Amino acid sequence: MAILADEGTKVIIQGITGRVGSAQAKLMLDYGTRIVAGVTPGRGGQEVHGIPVYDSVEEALKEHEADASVVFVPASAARDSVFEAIECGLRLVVVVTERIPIHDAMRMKALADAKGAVLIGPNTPGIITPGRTKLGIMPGNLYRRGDIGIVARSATLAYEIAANLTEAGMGQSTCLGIGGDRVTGITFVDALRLFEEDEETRGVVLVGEIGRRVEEEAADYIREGFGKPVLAFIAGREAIPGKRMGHAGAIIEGGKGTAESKIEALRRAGAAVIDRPSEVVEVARDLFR
Amino acid sequence: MAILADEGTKVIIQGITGRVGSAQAKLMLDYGTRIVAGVTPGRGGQEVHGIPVYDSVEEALKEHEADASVVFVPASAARDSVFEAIECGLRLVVVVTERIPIHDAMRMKALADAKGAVLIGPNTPGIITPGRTKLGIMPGNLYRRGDIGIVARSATLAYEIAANLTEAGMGQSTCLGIGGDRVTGITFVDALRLFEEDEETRGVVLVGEIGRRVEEEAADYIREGFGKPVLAFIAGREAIPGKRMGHAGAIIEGGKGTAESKIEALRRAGAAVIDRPSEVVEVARDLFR
Amino acid sequence: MRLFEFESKPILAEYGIPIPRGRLASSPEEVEDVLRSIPPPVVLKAQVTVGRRGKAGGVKVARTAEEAMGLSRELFGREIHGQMVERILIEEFVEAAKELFLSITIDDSAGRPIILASQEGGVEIEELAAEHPEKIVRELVDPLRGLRGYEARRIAKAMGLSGQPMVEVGRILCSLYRAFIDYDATIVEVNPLALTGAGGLCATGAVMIIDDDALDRHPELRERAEGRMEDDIERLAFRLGIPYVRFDGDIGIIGSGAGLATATVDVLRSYGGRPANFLDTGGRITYEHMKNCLDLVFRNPKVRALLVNLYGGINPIVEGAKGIADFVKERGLHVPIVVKVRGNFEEEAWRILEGAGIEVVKSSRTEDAAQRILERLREAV
Amino acid sequence: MRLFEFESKPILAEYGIPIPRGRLASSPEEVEDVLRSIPPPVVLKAQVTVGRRGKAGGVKVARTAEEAMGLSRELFGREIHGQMVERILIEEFVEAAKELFLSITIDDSAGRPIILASQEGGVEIEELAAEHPEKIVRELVDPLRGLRGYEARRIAKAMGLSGQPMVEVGRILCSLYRAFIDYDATIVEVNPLALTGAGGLCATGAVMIIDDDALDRHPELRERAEGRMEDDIERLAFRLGIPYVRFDGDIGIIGSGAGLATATVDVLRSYGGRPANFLDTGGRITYEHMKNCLDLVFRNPKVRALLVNLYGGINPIVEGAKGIADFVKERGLHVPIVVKVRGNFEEEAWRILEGAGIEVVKSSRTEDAAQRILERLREAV
Repeated sequence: MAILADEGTKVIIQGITGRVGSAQAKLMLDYGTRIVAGVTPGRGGQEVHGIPVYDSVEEALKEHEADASVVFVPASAARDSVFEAIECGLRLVVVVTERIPIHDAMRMKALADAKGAVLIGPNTPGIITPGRTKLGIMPGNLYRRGDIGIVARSATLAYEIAANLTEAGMGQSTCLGIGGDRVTGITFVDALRLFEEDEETRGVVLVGEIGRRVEEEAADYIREGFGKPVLAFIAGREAIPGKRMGHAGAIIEGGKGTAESKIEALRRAGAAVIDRPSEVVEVARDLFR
Repeated sequence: MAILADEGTKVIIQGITGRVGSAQAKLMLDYGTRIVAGVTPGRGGQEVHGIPVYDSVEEALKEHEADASVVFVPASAARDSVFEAIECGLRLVVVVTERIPIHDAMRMKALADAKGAVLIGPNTPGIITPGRTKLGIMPGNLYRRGDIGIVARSATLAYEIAANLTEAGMGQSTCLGIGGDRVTGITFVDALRLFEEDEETRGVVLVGEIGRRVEEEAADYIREGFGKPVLAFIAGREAIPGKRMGHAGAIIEGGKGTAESKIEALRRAGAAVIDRPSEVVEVARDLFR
Repeated sequence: MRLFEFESKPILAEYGIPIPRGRLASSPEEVEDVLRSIPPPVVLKAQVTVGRRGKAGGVKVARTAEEAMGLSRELFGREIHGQMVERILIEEFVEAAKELFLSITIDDSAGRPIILASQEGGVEIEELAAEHPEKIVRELVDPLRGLRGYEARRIAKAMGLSGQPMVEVGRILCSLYRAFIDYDATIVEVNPLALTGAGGLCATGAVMIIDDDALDRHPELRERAEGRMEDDIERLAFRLGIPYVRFDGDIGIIGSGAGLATATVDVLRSYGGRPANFLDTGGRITYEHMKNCLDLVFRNPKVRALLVNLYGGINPIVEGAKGIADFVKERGLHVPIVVKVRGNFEEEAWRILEGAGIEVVKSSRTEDAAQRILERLREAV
Repeated sequence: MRLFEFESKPILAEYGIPIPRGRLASSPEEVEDVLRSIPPPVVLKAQVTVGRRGKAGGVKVARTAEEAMGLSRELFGREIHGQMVERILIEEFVEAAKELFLSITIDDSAGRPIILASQEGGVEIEELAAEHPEKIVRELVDPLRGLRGYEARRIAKAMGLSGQPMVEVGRILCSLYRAFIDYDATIVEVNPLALTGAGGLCATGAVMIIDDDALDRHPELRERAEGRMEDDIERLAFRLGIPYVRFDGDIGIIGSGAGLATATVDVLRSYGGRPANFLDTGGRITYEHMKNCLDLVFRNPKVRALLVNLYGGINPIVEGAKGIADFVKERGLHVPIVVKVRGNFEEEAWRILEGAGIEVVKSSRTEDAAQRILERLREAV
């Protein structure tokens, strides 16, 4: 069934009356996503593209069944909206909003963990199961149904990888962004675990970048016996090292976080690491035969 | 087995190296309480009356089994000590400390509720099962073993009631103070529920005072079919009404909280209400035959 | 400790709650000055820390500067429920289409913060609560978890609000909750919260009460609390942390514990005695503390006798007895004194008191002690 | 945003953490003045917001006033890791029997605050971490629950402390945690925390970094952040909320998304191109925002060409295309420009750009766009 979301997933859009929320709801509807309701406090009773709007998730759930929420509210309201979605029992929450304070992101993640919800993001393009559903902002025209899973930190870089594959005739099972921020809900390892169990996924493209340790952790996970081929691209190999931020950061990183560290770890784990994005086509053709 | 505590209860004293904690630990030891350890951060390794002192509850529990804690730490440190006791798994926490900020008391109570611990106090004399154990500060010489349960808000007024009974030859099963503050852990209703199931308790003396609604709630509970006779005394019938504190207080109280309201409610619930403390002797002799 | 309105409103403003423009005046001259920056219509509000100020005539609307000056002259120096009006808060007049009520206080039974809210606020809120309790929304808050924004909006909706006012009242509730927590408040109340015709909101009335036991965490408030005690004895008692209430009678009372001290007052009154005060030593008796308590009692010149009622549980009554004996000796007191004391080390306490010539009641009956002090007073006359 | 030491220390003091007596000086004359109230021995600390200041000679101990004056003259105007020293913090010298290390930061992987602590602090802490990781205590904190006092003391004990210093370090850790939360910090670090011979503690070194995305909750800090940008373009970018980093090259880069912009820099460099900047539009493209981005890029006088790499996911690329077209027209730009744009409504975006005479790359290969801009640059020479 691909991972996390398919054509049966029933979706609420939080922040549906905003400029972005409204435009993206339309694009999702057009793509076939089963949007059952929208939520904007103070706008209950309105409609957006024919979707009924409620003042709260609780009220939406009184009238509709739903599994997931996609959050487009402004950064200052995001924490509250995510708490609401999780505490109302939604099992999947996709947070598109960017520039959310990191302390809020930590609390969202902790609450999702405590309640057993899957949090994607914040600052994520969301998740797309091509040809079937899309909970997020990916341009649907760049994707096609197939058997390659993509998991990425950067939204637009992942579009590029997907578009390269699509143009070469190679479709995708599910593509998701874990989010571009320092603290995110689901990580590479979580996504790999899900892809491993997904019969429709033949192999995985992992799109990483500098900072954090999620690529190194993914490499550890792959090395411990991940059962499918992995192709990886890491952005930032030409990056100029940033300002050093106190001692603690360096102690935690412990030399990880650079493009070299990530590429090295992934190579040693057996992943095929490409140097430029468009090389994905040739290597994938070979690797995911 | 009386309620909550008996000769088998193993006790930790938090704040044992303080003036009060040390003096009271001695009195408890003399009374027969099974004190297994004391805790004062920074004083680990010392001894008080032969009781080993640890830096933390966790360290004490590595060396000793314990069921309960009696807390004598200063008000400013009380919240942390109670959190520590509860989170380390003690099932009964007696907080003697007075003048604890009410917001701290609310948090202690909420944590005890969440973790299923019994919290007695704050600002309580504790609990005594005469002739068997004492977790608190009651003067042991005023009590004797028997079959009357006492539950009170005021510490010293409860001593007076107990001493009156003792002098008249009527002993007590268990006596406890719920605490004199606005927010306390265990309440009258909780105590009545425990006394109801206790085979050693023939009847209960309830010692209340003005303010809060705990006496009215006890009256409701008694009326709904409490199976043992109840004798009650309410202090403050001559009290001059205090300054009125905003609207919200009055709305919540809804006319409750006065001595008249409490006496009326208890009488209607079938309790025998006495006018002066010493009347407890005659009425108890009749009621608890 | 109840804050003055002119103190609580700036706190609410810090938390993003809209309040009317206002300034404080301590004299008619200052009122004149304020009126230049806040032109009428204005509201004049007597600054007292007692409730039901409005019903007692402490709040007046003035349409013109002349009217404002006249009203302020009437207000200054007037008494409201026993408090002298020394300051007036002058605020711009806010036209309310509707007056809401928002309050956060402590539900003693649940042991949790409780939110009370209604769309029909204003001065009649208690009558509304009694007659139409369904018009008041009540919601408990888990103090370990706090109040979520969506829960606050749910409360606002349950009040009957919708649209932007619902969102805005939800936001204000969250701000009130933060102030309630940060300031260790026992009440934070906005009544009325004016909903204007244009849909704006303004906290025109506000009450904040701070937990006295938490004042150590708010040193700037503790100083104020002390400064505003009316009575020298009360101010001293507050500084010493001794619960003390002054009454009209002639028998000083000291009890170890609030319940016991209350019962002592009750019993004494039931025999026709007239207590001069309520004083609770708490569980803090030392030699010095006992002397402080006695000093407080005898600062009241009406006191002609003393009844002390102690139990030795947490309190070292031997120290207490020494304090009493020395105080009586040092002051050369000759008024009737009866001390009832029981508990740990009672024999030693009795010995000390009797050695100082002080009458001791050794039973555990407060009645005995009350009857003795009344007999002694009658003998003394 | 990294605070200066003279800014973070008073914050720590607010939370009850002991800091050395200190004053700021902006000139040798002011140093002279400070030395009158803080007599030597003193520590002179260059105020810069980069790390490893000590190793770069930015921290000096002076035993006499003459020595302090001489050292301050050397420090003023000196550069430390690229930052000019404009201010010196002069502090009383605290003799440390032992230097502890306490830090709270964010563990990105766990997504939680993490406490790092060691009994062997000071400037060599990173070497210690690499060589003796067991000497650094690490503990994650649940951000919904916070840090308990007894947990903080457990950490202090795990550091190897006991007795009163253990209790005191626990208390300081709790204070640091509250500051970390209240200020939306990504790091709060005390290094060293001096343990004096008498058993006292003093935070002689301190670092605080505030989350840029949380500055709206701290308006007073936001203002400061803006004021301290070195470069006009960076200051403007910060004000507009646009991530911008200046490089040495001649090709301006705009990417929609940090990862894509980074990859664009990588790819361009891999073909020998020299980027003039990194600029990420984020998901916030509008007509105006795109013009602001272009304006930032062209404020750098070295820019001789422009490569734009956009995807229309959350971003309305039609609006973006209009912004580019109008900007080029209004400024009369004649430098080589290549725009690669894909995604929702891509045809319309292409039409607008081509209508304005701008070269469009319609593939999804950044390599194609990079190669085209390099060809165009070569043609232009």
